[in-house]
Amino acid sequence: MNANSTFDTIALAGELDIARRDEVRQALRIDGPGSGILVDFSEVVYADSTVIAQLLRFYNDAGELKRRVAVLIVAPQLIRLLQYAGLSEIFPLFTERSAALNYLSEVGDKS
Amino acid sequence: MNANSTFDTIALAGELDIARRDEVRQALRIDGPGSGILVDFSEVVYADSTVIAQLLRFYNDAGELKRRVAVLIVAPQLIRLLQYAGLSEIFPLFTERSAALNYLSEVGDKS
Amino acid sequence: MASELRIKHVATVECAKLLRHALSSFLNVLDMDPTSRDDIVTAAGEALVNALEHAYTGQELGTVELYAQENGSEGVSIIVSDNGSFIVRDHTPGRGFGLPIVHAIAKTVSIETDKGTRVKMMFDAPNRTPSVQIVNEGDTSGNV
Amino acid sequence: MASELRIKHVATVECAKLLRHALSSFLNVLDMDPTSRDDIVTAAGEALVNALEHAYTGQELGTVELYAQENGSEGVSIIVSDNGSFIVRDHTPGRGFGLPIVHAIAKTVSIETDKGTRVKMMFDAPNRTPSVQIVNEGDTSGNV
Ligand SMILES: Nc1ncnc2c1ncn2[C@@H]1O[C@H](COP(=O)(O)OP(=O)(O)O)[C@@H](O)[C@H]1O
Ligand SMILES: Nc1ncnc2c1ncn2[C@@H]1O[C@H](COP(=O)(O)OP(=O)(O)O)[C@@H](O)[C@H]1O
Repeated sequence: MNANSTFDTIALAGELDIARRDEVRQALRIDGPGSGILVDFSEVVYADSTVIAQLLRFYNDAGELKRRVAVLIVAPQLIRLLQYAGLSEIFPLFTERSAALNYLSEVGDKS
Repeated sequence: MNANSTFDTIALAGELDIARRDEVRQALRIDGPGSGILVDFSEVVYADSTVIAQLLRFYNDAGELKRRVAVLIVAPQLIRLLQYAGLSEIFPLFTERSAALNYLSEVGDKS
Repeated sequence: MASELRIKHVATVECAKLLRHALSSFLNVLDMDPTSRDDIVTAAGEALVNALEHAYTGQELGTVELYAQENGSEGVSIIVSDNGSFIVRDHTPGRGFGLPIVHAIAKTVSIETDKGTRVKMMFDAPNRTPSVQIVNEGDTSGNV
Repeated sequence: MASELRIKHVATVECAKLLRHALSSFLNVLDMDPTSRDDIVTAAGEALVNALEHAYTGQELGTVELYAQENGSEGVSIIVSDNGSFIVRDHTPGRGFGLPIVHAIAKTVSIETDKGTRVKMMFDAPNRTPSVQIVNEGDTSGNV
């Protein structure tokens, strides 16, 4: 892991479903250019497709601002959900924090 | 709390039901005379009547050996179970550890 | 149609916990207050223990069925049934807490013992969780 | 008779979690392996989200019903139904993941939209939990 790397972290936990859509939308917001972003879903145990939609929008917003995003997911349900949605190849998904942080520190897209 | 008091502790946790009857029987066993005994059920979240039967037998065995017993219970389900069984007046039940320990240190039934 | 839950399982002691959890999660959807929910689970749990402990004594292990139904203002009814044999037994000291607990909790209890044992329990209509919740209902003064 | 679960609830977004938990605990009694159980809950969860999100758009909030049935070797069937109106919609980018996820998981899916929407999903017979369990099924090498 690169000790010099700086990044923002967005962490959510528990069951991310339609009842928490506003909270997820608030959390997955990008204000402007900046460092890479770790979306830390390591404590998420369930998610539905309303979260996928938010994540996809967030990932596109970050891309436009040239901010790198790494998504850390651990729960098998969440991993499979993204596979079933055909998105596991699109997001930079990581099941280990160190790999996610390595990825964020790899390239100098930071401002 | 009396710092001089010595007592044995028997602690069980989780859901104490018929599937764990042998384990409960093993735990609630008295080998001979000795100090007071704290039956620590503070981590028990459910119990059925098979546990009540064991507890009653244990309490009687302890009484014959003149060993004082304090039962610490916290879960509302367990408190109500003993009430429904008509036993909440029979056992020395405590919902706070300090009260249970005070009770155990009150009398010198220790060998 | 009313909300209902019906599960049949081989009468192993391990199934009691799974059946209680299924019942508890079912009752949770009915917005019942936690005390009523836990009491119903306790009563059903005792009927289950009896089916697992007594029904198939000295015979091949059969099944136990848990049925739960909610019907709005009519309340909740639970039926625990097995295909074993009801055992008529003299009272032994330190035994016989199960059915008294069921009676203490349920509004009405009926037990049929013609083919196996069928315990039907009725409970009052669930009190919807009040907006101001009593969080700690236990006696916190120490001794109960 | 087969094991079954039927719950009706006002179609609020808060009920999704309670209904998923009730379904998950129900499936747990069937000794299903955790992956199959979670997949079924995921598929049912998507059908529920649709009922909560779309069915009563621009009309008074109605109810959603979850029905689950296990029939031994025939497997598990789930029906999620509402009394709202199915909305035919052009595909919007970043939307429309729900039904594809349902199709990816279920063996068969049928959707009736005459009175409200009724999504029926069939899943393979539950694999009883094997004695040797695969604990970690994820890719532990880091990147998925
Ligand atoms: N499902 C059942 N099958 C057979 N016998 C039963 C069943 N339920 C109850 N009984 C009989 O009724 C008696 C009283 O039951 P209960 O009050 O629950 O106390 P306990 O199970 O501790 O004996 C049991 O001992 C048993 O003889
Ligand atoms: N229960 C329902 N009631 C009304 N419309 C529905 C229902 N289920 C699905 N639909 C319609 O089908 C469309 C596709 O659903 P889906 O694939 O789950 O994606 P999404 O919900 O993200 O749009 C929805 O946008 C909606 O128009």
